[in-house]
Amino acid sequence: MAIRFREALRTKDFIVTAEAGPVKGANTQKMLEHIELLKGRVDALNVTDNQSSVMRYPSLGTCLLIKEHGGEPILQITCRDRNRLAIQADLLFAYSRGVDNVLCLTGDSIDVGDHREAKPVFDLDSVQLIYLVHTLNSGKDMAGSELDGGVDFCIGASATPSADPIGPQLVKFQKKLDAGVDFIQTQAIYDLEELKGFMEHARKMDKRVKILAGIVLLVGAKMAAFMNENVPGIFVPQHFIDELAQAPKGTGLSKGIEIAGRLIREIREKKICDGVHIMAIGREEKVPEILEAAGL
Amino acid sequence: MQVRIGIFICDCGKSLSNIDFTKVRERAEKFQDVVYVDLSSSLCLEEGQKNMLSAIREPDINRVVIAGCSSELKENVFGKALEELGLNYNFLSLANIREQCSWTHEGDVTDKALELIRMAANKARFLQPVEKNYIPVNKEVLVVGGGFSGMKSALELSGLGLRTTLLEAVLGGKLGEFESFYGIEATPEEMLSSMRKAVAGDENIKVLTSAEVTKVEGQAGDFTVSIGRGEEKVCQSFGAIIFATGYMTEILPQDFQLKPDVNIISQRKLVEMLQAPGEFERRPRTIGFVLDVSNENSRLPVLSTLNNALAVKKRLGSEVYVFCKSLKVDSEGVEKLYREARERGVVFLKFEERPRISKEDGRVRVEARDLLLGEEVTLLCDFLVAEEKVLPPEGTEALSSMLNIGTDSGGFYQDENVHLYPVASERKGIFFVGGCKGDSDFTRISMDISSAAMSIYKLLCPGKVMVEVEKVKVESERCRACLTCVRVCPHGAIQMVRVDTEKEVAKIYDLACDGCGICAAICPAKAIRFEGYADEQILAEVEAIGESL
Amino acid sequence: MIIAQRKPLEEIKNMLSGYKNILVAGCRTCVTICWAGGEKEVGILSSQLKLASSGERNGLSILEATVERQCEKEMVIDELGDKVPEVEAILSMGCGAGVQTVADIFEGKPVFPALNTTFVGMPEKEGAWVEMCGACGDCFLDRSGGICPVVRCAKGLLNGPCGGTRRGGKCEIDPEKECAWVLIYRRLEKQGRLDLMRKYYEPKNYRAVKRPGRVKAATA
Amino acid sequence: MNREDNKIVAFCCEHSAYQAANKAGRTRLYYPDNVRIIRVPCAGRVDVQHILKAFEKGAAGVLVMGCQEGACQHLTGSTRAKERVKYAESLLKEVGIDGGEVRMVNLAPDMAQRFIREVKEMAEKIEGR
Repeated sequence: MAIRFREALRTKDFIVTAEAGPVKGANTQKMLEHIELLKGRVDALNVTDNQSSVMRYPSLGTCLLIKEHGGEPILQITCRDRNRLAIQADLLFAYSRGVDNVLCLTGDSIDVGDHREAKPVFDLDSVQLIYLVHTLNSGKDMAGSELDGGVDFCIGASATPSADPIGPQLVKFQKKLDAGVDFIQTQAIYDLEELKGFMEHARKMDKRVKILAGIVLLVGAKMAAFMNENVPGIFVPQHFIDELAQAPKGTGLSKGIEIAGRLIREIREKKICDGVHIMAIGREEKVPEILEAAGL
Repeated sequence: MQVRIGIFICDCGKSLSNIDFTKVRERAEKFQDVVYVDLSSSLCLEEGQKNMLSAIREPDINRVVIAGCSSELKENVFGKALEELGLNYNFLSLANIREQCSWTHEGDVTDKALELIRMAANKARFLQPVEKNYIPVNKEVLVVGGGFSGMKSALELSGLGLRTTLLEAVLGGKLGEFESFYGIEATPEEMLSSMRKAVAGDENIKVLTSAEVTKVEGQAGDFTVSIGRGEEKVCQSFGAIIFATGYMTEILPQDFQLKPDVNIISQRKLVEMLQAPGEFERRPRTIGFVLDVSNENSRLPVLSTLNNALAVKKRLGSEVYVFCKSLKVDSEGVEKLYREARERGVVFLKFEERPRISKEDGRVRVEARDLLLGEEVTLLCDFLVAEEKVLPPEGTEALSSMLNIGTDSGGFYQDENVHLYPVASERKGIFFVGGCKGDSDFTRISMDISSAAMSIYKLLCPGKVMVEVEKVKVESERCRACLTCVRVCPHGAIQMVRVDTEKEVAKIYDLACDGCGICAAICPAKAIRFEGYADEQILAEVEAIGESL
Repeated sequence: MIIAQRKPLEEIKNMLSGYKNILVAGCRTCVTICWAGGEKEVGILSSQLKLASSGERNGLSILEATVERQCEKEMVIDELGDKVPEVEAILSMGCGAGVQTVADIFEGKPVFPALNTTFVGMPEKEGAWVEMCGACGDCFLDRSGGICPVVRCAKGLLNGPCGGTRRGGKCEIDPEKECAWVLIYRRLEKQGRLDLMRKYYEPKNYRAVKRPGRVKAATA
Repeated sequence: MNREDNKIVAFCCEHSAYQAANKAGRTRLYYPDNVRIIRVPCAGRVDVQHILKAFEKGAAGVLVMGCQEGACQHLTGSTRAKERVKYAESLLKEVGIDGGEVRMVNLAPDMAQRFIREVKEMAEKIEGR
């Protein structure tokens, strides 16, 4: 049984989490393979919630699978698909089944997904969601009624260090810290200078919180350029795109793994932040190779 | 009042052989509301018109259709004739059966001629009277800008007997930048001081220094201008406004990579040095000029470069090099100036890519590939006179949006429609002269000034102007005050006003309106009626096509 | 001001199939100002309908009228009262409120919408309009420097911006659209009131206006 | 008028197209006689409704003829007319008239040949239909 993520946060000096993306369907076979492969090698496994607003097997479902197979899941909740009643109900259910790590996200907009005519909810935003989890932790629901059986969640949030302009993001980040979070998993990082700059601001705001740098695996130059245009919050600098373009045919993926490894190694050696969150979107099986490339 | 149409057909001295006029006459009588049809063969001649006029008197015809040639004279000649008969001049509708029918189609065109006449007759049924009236105009003129152009405009206007108010922060403007003028003995300094004396001595001109325009309201003949002088605010009415706000120059740092330090100077600085030779520690052996780096190739920098290069040659005799991509010599006398500069030994070097400029032990090093020699040229000179980019004065943008007048791509006042409005702006009563109109030279500027003064004289001197009252009219009860017409009018002739019903509606100023009808077409509430081309009149012509003859 | 846009003719023709004489009713207020349903547009739509049916045996016969303000019963009755009996169906070019006012008054005849009412907005330039207010019933503008995040932020966040902002402060859903929260940040920064943005805002009361909303003047 | 007469309604700006038509006549150049010229003060006076009404009343083709865009006496007249012709074209497309039966033409006052070519082209187009 993996140690609880909350323990890992307290004890380990370099935390590694990875992302398990659910499938678009009810066949859990592939997910189970990823869980078996990764559960022992990372401190916790995030499960995305309809990532990029594309409908998939629910995040809570996959978390239960991870729990059943002895892994340590992090439940990701977005405010796009559920209003405050549904979110509170899901949190109670998750906790009752042992899932007690939650990443509070605003969520991508409906327009970038595959159900573009759906009615977006956004009853809450990420900061309000963090306060909501705290309210539940204190034994009450948002309407102020007592809970029969309380909860105790380890709360996480995200941040965008490479945002331009950075000012508004820092204001938002400060609000999240004021709300109280145990860990931060940032959006994709490719420019370590930007990360350092962000960390300076972050450390001024809060010494304690554990910040994990988001590493998105690049598969090829075309995919990197595509992500720049269409995936919110990701900005791949041109020099990485060129590096990928120069890589000989068919070796784009291994070049991507090498880049990811290099980034992680540098973050670790220079102690830029407290760990990494590896997002190998759709290529969870490559995470072990990335870890090796990073010397972990 | 029952419409009674009289149709007068002219067969142009029986020359329109492919039209059967008897058939035309017969059929025309049956057209709706037609009470009289007459055939003549010389409506453009004196006696042709006389019997037409007498014919109109009898069966009290109140709409006249004339079918014949397309000469413009017909409109005002017959318009006046109708007025003499007590009919409104607008009750006239024309059918062009000569150039647009008989002469331009083969074979018999009687049916087309008939159809054109019926179109004109059908339109005539909807014509409404249009009154003409005099509008008083204020004979005071405002000139903004005290440079060469401003002062010359004020002097020219006062010469025509018009009282002028001249606004400026300081009298002088850009002339000081020229050391001397080729072909003009007086130095710029002398010209300016003589003009200042003339302006001061002229009781027709009132000068307001350190003053600027804060607001302009109203239209031609009656502009209300609020002028700010420090905290003091003055509001005054003028009949017309001339803007002579000059231009600004700026050395483009990126063109010269180096900050303009001691050795890179502006034309003005060079002129100051020439006028006080003591400035130089030692006589400069070589002086370089750089021109047309930002490929705008405007005239003023060329003028100042050539004049000043010649002055350096004459005064200091030092080596003079001019690096240029192209030299615009199309202004008056500049060809001669260029030739004399060459004869005096000024060397012109033609470059394609921008010259590389660097410093070398206190002097300026210029390297460029000379196109004619076909090889690299390096030059060390004591001073490099940098090219200055000609820019519109500050506040141009604010002023042009306040006046609702366009500026061209370079930001200067309406240089783009220079062949339509060489001097006047698109708004009647507002004129632009001098540097603020972009790139020009002194002969052009002087011509602009006198023609602006003359058109203002023509507009204001009689003290009143005849206008067609409400030919293009906003029907206030239909107007939704949606501002579309105000924004669309190319002549800024429409403004919002509060009418008796306390409701704010659009109002078209007859004197400023140029009669294009863009507003009438775009009005979403169909509240603007253009008499003579109203919707029902245009549709009447369309409906008349193809009716069974 | 209410902004609307004309439906494509195909859609309108399908609605009118089976009806031969139609009343096209415009409105002289909001939809005139936004060039969608004023008297001019009534004329244009009528011409289109006549042209479309000119091929058929007995083509459409169309009556045209424009009500002063189509959401006022008296004005609708005054303008359309005598024309409705002569037609089989009414094609209203008013906003949604106009269509339903006409439908409530003339219950005997089908009333069809010719426009899609889009939003409460203002002109960006002549002929183009942008959404500014979502009529949420609990105005937030005092806390956002006069820029409404409920409508101008794609996700309606009160504690913005989201993590998806693009480089240069553009919105996640459209590289041309400014991120509302970046605009709010810049304006509040300019006014030296950034503390307003730093403050945490509780989840919004989305039922401030019980839909469908009803407002009664105190003295009504 | 009914569609079979193949009549062309030409809204001609008095500053340019109307003069070009007169010049064509003065120089005795021939062009098809099914065109009917309606004089307007500026191409900007022609509205979408005039174009649609012309078709409604049976015109087979409509020409909106104004000054060249840079030389419009009223600066934006021709540009606005071009926009309206484009809008009219989309409206006509919705009713099945999409063979280019409406067209914006920019002329200078002396372009008689160009005027004639435009009229001929439109005449052939509607004949060919």
